[in-house]
Amino acid sequence: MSGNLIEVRGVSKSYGGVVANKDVSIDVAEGGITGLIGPNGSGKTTLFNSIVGYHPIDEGSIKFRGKEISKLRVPEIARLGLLRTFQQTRIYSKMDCMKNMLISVSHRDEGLGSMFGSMRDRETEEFAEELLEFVGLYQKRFLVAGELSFGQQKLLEFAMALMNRPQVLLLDEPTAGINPTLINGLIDRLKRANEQFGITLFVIEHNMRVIMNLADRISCLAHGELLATGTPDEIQNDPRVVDAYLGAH
Amino acid sequence: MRFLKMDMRAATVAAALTASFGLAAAPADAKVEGDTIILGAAMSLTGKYSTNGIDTQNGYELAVDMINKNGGVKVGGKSYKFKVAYYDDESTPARGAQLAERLINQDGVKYMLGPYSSGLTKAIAPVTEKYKIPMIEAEGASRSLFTQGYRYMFAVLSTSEQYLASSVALAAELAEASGKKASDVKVAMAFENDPFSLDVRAGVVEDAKKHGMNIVIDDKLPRDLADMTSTLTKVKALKPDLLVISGHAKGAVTAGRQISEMKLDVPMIAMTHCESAKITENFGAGPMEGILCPTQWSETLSYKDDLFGTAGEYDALFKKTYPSYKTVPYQAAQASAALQVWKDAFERANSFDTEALRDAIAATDMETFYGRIKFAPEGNNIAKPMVLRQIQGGEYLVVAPTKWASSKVQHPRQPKY
Amino acid sequence: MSARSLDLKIYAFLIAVGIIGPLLVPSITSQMAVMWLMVLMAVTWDMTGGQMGYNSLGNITFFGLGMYASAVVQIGLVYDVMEYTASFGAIKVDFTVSQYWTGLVLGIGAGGAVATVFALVVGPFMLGLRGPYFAIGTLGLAVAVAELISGWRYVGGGSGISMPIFPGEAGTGSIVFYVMFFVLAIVCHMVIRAVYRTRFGLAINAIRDDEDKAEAMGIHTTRYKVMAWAISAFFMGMAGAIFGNMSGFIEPLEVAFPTATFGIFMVAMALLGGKGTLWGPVLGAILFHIVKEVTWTELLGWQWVALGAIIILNIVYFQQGILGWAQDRWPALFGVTVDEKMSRTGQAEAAE
Amino acid sequence: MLDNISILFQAPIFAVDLLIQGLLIGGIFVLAAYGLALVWGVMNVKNLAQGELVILGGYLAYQATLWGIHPIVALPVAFVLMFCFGWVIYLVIIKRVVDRDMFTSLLATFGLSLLIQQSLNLVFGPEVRIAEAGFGTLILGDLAIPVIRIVSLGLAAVLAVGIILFMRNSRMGQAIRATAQDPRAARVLGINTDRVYAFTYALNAAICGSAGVLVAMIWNIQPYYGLVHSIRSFIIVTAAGLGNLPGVIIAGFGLGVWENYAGFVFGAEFAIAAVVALLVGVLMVRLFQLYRVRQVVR
Repeated sequence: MSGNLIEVRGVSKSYGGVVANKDVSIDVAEGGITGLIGPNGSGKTTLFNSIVGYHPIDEGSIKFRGKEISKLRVPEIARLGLLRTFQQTRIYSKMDCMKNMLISVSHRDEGLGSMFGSMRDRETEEFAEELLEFVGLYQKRFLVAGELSFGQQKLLEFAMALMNRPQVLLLDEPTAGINPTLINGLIDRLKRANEQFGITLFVIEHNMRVIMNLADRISCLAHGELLATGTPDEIQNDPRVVDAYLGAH
Repeated sequence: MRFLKMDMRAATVAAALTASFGLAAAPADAKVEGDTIILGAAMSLTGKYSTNGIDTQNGYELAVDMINKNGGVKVGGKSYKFKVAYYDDESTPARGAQLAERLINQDGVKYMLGPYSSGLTKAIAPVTEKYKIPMIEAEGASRSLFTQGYRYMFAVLSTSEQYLASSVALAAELAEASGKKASDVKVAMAFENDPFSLDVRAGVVEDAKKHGMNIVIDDKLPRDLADMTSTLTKVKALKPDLLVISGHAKGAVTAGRQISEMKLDVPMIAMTHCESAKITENFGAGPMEGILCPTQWSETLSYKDDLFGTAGEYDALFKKTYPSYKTVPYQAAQASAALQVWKDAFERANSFDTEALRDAIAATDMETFYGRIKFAPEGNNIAKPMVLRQIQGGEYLVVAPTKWASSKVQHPRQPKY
Repeated sequence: MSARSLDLKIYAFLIAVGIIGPLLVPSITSQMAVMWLMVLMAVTWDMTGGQMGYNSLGNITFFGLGMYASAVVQIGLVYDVMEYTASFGAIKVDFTVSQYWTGLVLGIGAGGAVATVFALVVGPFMLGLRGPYFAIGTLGLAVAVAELISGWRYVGGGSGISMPIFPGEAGTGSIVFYVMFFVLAIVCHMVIRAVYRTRFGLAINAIRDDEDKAEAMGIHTTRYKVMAWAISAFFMGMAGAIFGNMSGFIEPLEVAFPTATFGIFMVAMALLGGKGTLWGPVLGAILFHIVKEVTWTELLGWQWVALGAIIILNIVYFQQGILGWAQDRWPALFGVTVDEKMSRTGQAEAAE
Repeated sequence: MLDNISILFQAPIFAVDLLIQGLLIGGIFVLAAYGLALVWGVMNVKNLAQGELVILGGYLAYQATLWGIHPIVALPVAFVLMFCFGWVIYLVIIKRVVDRDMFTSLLATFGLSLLIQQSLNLVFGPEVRIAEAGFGTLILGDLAIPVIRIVSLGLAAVLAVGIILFMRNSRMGQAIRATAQDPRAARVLGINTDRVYAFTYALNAAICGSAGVLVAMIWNIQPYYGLVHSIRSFIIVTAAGLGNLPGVIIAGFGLGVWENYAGFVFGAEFAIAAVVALLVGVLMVRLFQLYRVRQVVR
């Protein structure tokens, strides 16, 4: 591992009096898979939103590769190579899968001229097809994305994120709503994405089994505050984490 | 599959286009059919001018009827009847221009009658001019129509800058009579922001300048006019000697109501469209007392001709033919006059040739129930004056010009709010 | 590609119709000119409305601005505009033939340019509004611009401007303007079709489907949105310039900024044909215009009631439009297919 | 323009006059805007036919005067008739667009506005119409205030208070408020949301219609005058925000005053431009407020 890709330091965020995050500090190591857990309403998604630029933070700093990003806006952060998927899966529902993929290329170095550049060069198309095959949607590539099943849409969203060749991918509950029999395949693909494509992952997950399997470091939030950080084993055995989960139930 | 798709789309488009040719298959050279002379007109039968458009159409139709009943039009020893082909221009200039093209190009019309309003006439005149089709119009009063060098357009009515200019002259006259200078008169103007009213305004501005008067307010009223509180508040603040207002019927309604509500004490108020706005009926004769209203024509004037008789007789005939009218709008009278000019021109030219007809129209000099008609080289009627009437005791009495005046002007006005 | 050859065939057909139509039936030349204008309006509206999901009710602004820009340029070349308009049309300027043509060409160019610049300036603000706010905002913008122009004395305010008179023989003017509209409409559609095939096309579709997602994926959304509006504006501005010259007399509320007629027609036509499809707006515009020309004059006032009813029926009961409906009915015809192959290499892979 | 401003300073009585006239007319704007806030907030329908409902109410008052009925007597009748009309419109059109995307409701109501405009034009013709109440003018020193404006502000207030009490206390009012907060929860609680929607739209039509009666007595009406009224309602609701009744009231009076001052200072030709420009301005301000931006530093 070669240092931290994302460094969150002392971030606080409240919505009209309700404190969602309070003094949270988390590091996301480059090349690794970092997990974020916590009971419902513990501020996980708020933290994600703060990182990717959905709202201003009240206090603290967020750095990406040492660069302060807490004042940048969503597309700018995305163009740096920091991408997120949504808890409620979001794809372009009226376009076919292939087009969904093609428009998801990185917009990092896009100039005004390339707005009207061709999308149909062989290399891009092949990469898109490769990724669709990777998630098992090759067969459906000319179907309208909105007509795929929920699980398939989730896979498509994941493939779209990979198409962007991000440096780090923030996944908000990738297994939520997915048929349990498919979960193992998904975990496998996430791991392969991490290994093959070298993409750092930062994952919110509810399913303990999944996250323990997947992540190499895990942070736990409760009531908006960072409770603990450590390896899966450490977290699993941390009484405060157990309390937080039990207390929340 | 692909062929099916193509065929389907192609077939739809093809069907659509065939239909568009189908519609064009009808035209014929229709200037004279049998014993009927076809005149064409784009008319505002719907949209915001439709009331006046229909007045105009009724005027046209009444005259067509009377002419056809009384021996028709004699050309080359044969008697012809008039018939007017109308299209609805929806009160929009762009549509009017298109329809004029359609009348001339598709329907083969060679003789045109004007549409309603200056705006429409402005849109149509370039078309008739282009095709060298003579047009006699009765409702486009804008002076700018007669500075374009149009050869084929003639208008039976007085141009719009004369509408309220006479009130400025009257104000100057009254000021001098009371020992003041005309240049002391303060004028307030409120004109709707449309071609007609701005033309009226141009006449007022010109005459006010001539007398060296001071224009203290120059407001343009919006077209969706519902409230002139802010303008009238300004009037109260600046106390002008003359307030002139023009904004079609809606301007007169709004002004009438708010003059009464705000108890405006301006000594002289002149505005257009008092009659069509029915201001005395709506707001009472008392508050409206002394307001000056210009008109193209009045049934009390002593004009007369052989077809309709006197102005009063035209008035009676019109009311009998169209019983829904309580008063006859001058728009209808001038429309009827336009057809009399056509008849006269056909008979003098004794030909259907458009050039010969144009020359005959240009040489028109005739008396009608609507007044004398004689065209300037530019095409406007220079023989008939604008008449200024004043509301006195709920009646519209002619006060200027002196030749036709039936009573003395009341000054300052004495409203009873 | 099959879609491509089909498109080429339709173009060939439309061009053939466009050339043969007026030759065969010269008397409908100006009606057909307006038909091409309608096609252009529907196609450019659909670019933002259908393909990008930004339903503008104010694209007519570009039309009017183009018209006024061309008027100022054409008259300004040979005369002082202020004096010309201050006389309320009393001054008649005689343009020489070469002055007229230079003015016309420059005027159309200026029309396109001014409208484009306007779109580029207000675009970043207006296009920040989403959904209904955008529709209401653009409607407000159109009304505001029209009112401001009608209060602006330099361009004649409410009394309008008389345009230079076409110098040629009677009848040739309508052919010239016909050709201009025809060429402009076809070129416009070709340009738009071409840009839909680039990254631009995918990007605006993505914005339509989920703008937040598009932002989260790093797409320069504002840049694409403004560019799309500017392309519409460019063609609408030129069309306005031509229409002004064809009309001969322009004024703000009814000729230049007819929000309640052309402004609504373009939406209705695109919806009728199927918004968000390549040929839907063309089909909708042609059908709408033909029906309008054939029936309009017979309906005496009811046509407007009918128009309102059609919009309601269209939007409430038949929102996808003709081609949209066809696409739902026969998806395979529009390229929506399941590939038989399971993978790129053709080997069957065990499904998840 | 500067001359006009200087008049206001030299003779402040006219500034007061404009202020009073603006406030008096603002009350009517509040009514129509409140109706819009209601349908927008409860059923998420952006009703572009708002102005046409106002104008329709005005024509009812006009028709009443033709029959010799005083327009104020026509007010409750118009309220009831417009309520029924609104209910029918809901069943035919609005019901089918409630759950659709927002542009659908906007465009469908735009179609409705065309339909109403043009039907009015066919029935009543394009001329401006008025309903004359025949009240006098109240003279207070240099101020001349038409009594009808005071009366109509009073009527508007009575109507508004009545509606607010209704929303607070009646079962239907509570159901409407519950549905506005969470339609699904309301349905679970056994509220017939379809009926609630129908009632809300009908109530909106009735409120607009009543406002229209007042407009016909104070200003004038014409089939095509609806759009400006719609735009006014949108300005007020956008500026005030949904569900903010005090905000609607303040914005409504503010708009009335703004119109009068703008007409006085810029000249009447810019009065409508000033209103519409205000709409665009308000939208822009909202845009910057709501924009989920982080300030761009660099």
